[in-house]
Amino acid sequence: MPRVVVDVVPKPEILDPQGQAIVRALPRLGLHGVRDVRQGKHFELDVEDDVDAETLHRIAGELLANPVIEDWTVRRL
Amino acid sequence: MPRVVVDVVPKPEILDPQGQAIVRALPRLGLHGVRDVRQGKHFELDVEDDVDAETLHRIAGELLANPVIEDWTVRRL
Amino acid sequence: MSAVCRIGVITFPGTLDDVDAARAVRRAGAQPVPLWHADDDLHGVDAVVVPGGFSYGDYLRAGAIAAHQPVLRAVLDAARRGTLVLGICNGFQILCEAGLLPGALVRNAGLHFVCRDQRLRVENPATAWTGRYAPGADIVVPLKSIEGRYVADASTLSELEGDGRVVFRYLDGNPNGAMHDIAGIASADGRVLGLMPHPEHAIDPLTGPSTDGLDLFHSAVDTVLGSVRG
Amino acid sequence: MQARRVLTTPDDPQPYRELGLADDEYARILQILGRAPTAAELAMYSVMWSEHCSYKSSKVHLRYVGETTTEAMRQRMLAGIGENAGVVEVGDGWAVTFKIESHNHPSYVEPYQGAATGVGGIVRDIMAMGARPIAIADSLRFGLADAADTARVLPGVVAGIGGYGNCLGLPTIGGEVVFDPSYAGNPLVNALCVGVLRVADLHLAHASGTGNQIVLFGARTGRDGIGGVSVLASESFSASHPGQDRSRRKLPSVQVGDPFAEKVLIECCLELFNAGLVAGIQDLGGAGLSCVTSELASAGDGGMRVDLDAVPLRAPGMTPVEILCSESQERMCAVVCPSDVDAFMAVCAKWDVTATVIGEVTDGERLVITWHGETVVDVPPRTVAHEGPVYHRPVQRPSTQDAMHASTPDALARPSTPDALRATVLRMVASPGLCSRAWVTDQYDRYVRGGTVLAQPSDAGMVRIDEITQRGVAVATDGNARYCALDPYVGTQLALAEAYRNVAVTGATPLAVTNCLNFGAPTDPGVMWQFEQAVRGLADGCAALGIPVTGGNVSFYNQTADTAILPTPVVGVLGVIDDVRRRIPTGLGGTGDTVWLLGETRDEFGGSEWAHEMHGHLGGRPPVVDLAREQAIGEVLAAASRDGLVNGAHDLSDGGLAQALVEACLLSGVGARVRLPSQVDPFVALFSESSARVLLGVSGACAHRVAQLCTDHGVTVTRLGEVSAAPVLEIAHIASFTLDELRATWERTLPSLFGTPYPPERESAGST
Ligand SMILES: Nc1ncnc2c1ncn2[C@@H]1O[C@H](COP(=O)(O)OP(=O)(O)O)[C@@H](O)[C@H]1O
Ligand SMILES: [Mg+2]
Repeated sequence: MPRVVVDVVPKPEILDPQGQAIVRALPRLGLHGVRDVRQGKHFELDVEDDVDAETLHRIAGELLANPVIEDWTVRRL
Repeated sequence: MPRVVVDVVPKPEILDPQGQAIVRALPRLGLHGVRDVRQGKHFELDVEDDVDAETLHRIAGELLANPVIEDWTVRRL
Repeated sequence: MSAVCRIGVITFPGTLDDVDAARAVRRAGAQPVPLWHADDDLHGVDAVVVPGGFSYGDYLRAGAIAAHQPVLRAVLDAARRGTLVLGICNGFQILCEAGLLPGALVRNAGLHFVCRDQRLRVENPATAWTGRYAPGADIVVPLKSIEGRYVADASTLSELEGDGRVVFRYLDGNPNGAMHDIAGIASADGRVLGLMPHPEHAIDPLTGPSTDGLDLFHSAVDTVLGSVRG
Repeated sequence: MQARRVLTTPDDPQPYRELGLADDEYARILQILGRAPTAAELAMYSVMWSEHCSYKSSKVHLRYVGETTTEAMRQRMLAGIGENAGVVEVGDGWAVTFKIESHNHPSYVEPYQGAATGVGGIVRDIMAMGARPIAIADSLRFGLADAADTARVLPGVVAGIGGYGNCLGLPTIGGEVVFDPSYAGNPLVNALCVGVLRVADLHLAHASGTGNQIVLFGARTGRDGIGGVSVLASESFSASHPGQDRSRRKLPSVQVGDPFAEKVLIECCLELFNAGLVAGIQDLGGAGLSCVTSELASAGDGGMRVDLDAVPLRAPGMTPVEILCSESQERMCAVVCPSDVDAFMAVCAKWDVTATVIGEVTDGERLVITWHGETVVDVPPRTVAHEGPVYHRPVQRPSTQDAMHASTPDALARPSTPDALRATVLRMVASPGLCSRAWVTDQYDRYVRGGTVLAQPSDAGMVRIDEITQRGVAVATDGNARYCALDPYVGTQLALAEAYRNVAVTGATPLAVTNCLNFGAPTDPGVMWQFEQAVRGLADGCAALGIPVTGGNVSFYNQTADTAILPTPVVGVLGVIDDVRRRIPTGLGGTGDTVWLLGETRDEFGGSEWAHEMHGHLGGRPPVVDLAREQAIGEVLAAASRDGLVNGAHDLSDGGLAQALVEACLLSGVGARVRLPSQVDPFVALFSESSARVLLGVSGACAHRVAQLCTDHGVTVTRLGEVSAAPVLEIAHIASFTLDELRATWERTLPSLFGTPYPPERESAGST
């Protein structure tokens, strides 16, 4: 069965407190060199063969992402 | 500045109620053909040029993912 | 002068129930010692409480960032030397993230935050933190969490069950989907305990559903003073 | 330095209308400045002169509240209307501050974040008074419970309030959930916060003292919430070709909250207050830096200079307009003596809170803001913050009022047989308007801080404020928009009466009032009439009860197309109790207690829950309001609490006696055997919503003294029956119900609509 990945990230203007918390935590772990982090969501979908691109884009835009505050990408594996 | 993506997904044996809720919600929206969904996290990291693979794997495995419950992948864009 | 039990209460940025934990410690006749997340020593306390809340906002994963703070390294060292440690809710999550207790706590199966007066069974009254409870005691303690579902792999679970390390179990319906209805577990030596419900909110009928939580703190005082005397 | 004229020639049209400024408002700006405003100035005036910030349509009416507040009512008031939040003295050297505010529209657009940032905003208002926030209440209104959009909005709003409030460590101790079709495109999310402080520590928002430093601290400033003024925010607009590029990406007008940042900010502020490092403080809310700089400057005695280059930004390339109008959350602004700046910064560093000096108090009279070495704003601050336009909008009682009054509920079919009455009780108990709110309130932490003595489903929330003296405060919010639609004056007084009663019934003494006035468009004369009546009703009601309004909030433009929401004033009442151990639990007490009804029951069904639920009817007159009687009942309860005479109490409101009995039995976990008074029709006795009534559980030994108290205060008493050992509510000659049946009926409605919050399935992996 085909697998589709949808990645959702907060829009660039939108505050991402989670990403910021990670950036601040890394040096305390002795892990350096990370300038910025944005945290989003990652969905792995198992879909039937006949699911078309339009349906996938609706799934992403209407349910998986909140278009008011998030951007998303869809990719077939 | 190089960008690195870390995707984290719940291990297959861990119940993923968020993914399940999505599977149930899709048909109500008139969206069909999705058999299964797993929800994980997606991180986009802006890193300095000299950050090596080992550091990236420590970042993913020691902070971004909890190996008790999650699998992860690291990919440079 | 009789011996005083000193119990440290850790505050991380975002810790919420430290005041309550300190109050419970005091009610149990012990002396609460405030510990700050950036401290790297525990000021010689006899026991440590890692209280509830949302340390660092619980961003990323509940407890993930707190588990890497300096004070936690001190807690790990102390636990190795036998100091009593109690993790309540976020504290439990932190102890699991830090590897002091096995397994993990993930999003409630119902996906909502759940705040309710929860019935629990005390499965093991033989730990350092449960000596005052009768075996199989049925207690009511508030539960309030959104990442409270205990999960672990099959071999960890059978080890926990086999060794009596499942200390508290949910009654009246599992509120979050925790495996084996697990509400709290202990380390192999019974000196480190983690649980999702909040005993520190059940110490006074005026402000909680019962006084059932107080015995947890009394038990620790007994253990500490007993070993001092012994 | 002369302000740089971004738009230089008279031909350059300034987009003031797109910013919501009227022609005459723009003309006034030209007159004040003696020139065309810069883009930054135009942005500041437009946001600060908006209805939301300037109260331009409501001001003339709200004045009445001040005029009717007597010296006696002011006695305990340390700060009142005009400050961030009112402050009242509650004894033992403690003061309490509380306020309610709306976040309606954002909660419709993005329910989770809209509601979350609503909580964040009101909490910062309380912090700006120098207080520690200690509790939250949320008053919520949605479209019909089974409407599709309610399934989107309600769960998001509830999760947002819980997500923010729980993470902040504030117990949510009360609120409301109301469903009505008029809120379908306009949910109402009103959040209330209570804070405490020592009387001696009150901080007011003033920027006085030339040379004092202006410190911005908390979150960085980003491009969020710029929304309305984004027309000015683009680079291209302020460049040489204004108006050409409108195709640039539209900025989201939604803000995302960071409750962790706010929690840290609270602790940081409290440490700053305790160390005496704050000369003045103000929160950043709507209109961001525009608001805080102009308000701080105009409240002080000098001018202010601010350098936007010093503002820590989250996004590169932000324009002055964007920086000034950003509504990024979790920020505060303090006025600090120069000698305290280092200590101030050290406290912020301890909490990992970003803090930056962005300006200073000057001895001039102007607010001057610079950016990249140029003056982008040079204005008299009062003209921005306080001397905005004031409108006397037309007020006209809608002609539809008469028809509504004429359509009385008297003609509606009433149940008369015991079976029909029994069925009606169950239907009402399960109705969305009356069913258990546990689905909502179980998502809120009510235990945190360890001082919650009463929370949902009690009539009022109560928190202990002093562990040594055991002093506490109680708070309740209420509103009944159907009553207000029928008569906004009486309806608002009924809301006040109900909130007052809900506080009194816990044994606390009501002290002060806050309010959130949610209405349609002020340009509609009918809406303005509703508004005027509501304000007068509230003010006259408070005068009658002798308790002051200490603050509030107005939310206009709650409408979809031309249809306004029902007029919805929400009233919050705060009370004090000297010893929380004497609180009266909500319910009936225990076995052996007798069940009493205080007050009188009339045939009153206009705007009732029964008419709404069973007939979809709204007409006639709301119940009569009798504030003197409310006060008398309050005095009886205060005395009963002081002397420990009653074991439980519950006020009667929506749904009448039937609902109150059911809830009281369920909350106390006891049955009751009651007999309805013979002189009243059983249907009226069970479902009428006459105000000023309370149910009591009186212990046998105290019956005589309670009766005497009631006689002394002129309160009518009916003995309805007794609490029984059997788990059954028995209404003689009519029906009996087991508690299990009642509980199941009462509790199932919201979970069946919005899903069970408990796990639907068990984990399979790893099970043995
Ligand atoms: N949105 C809410 N948030 C918190 N508590 C709520 C909310 N809605 C209702 N409650 C609580 O549920 C109980 C019942 O509410 P309600 O019937 O409106 O009370 P009342 O009729 O006494 O004003 C009260 O304790 C109230 O504070
Ligand atoms: Mg009530």
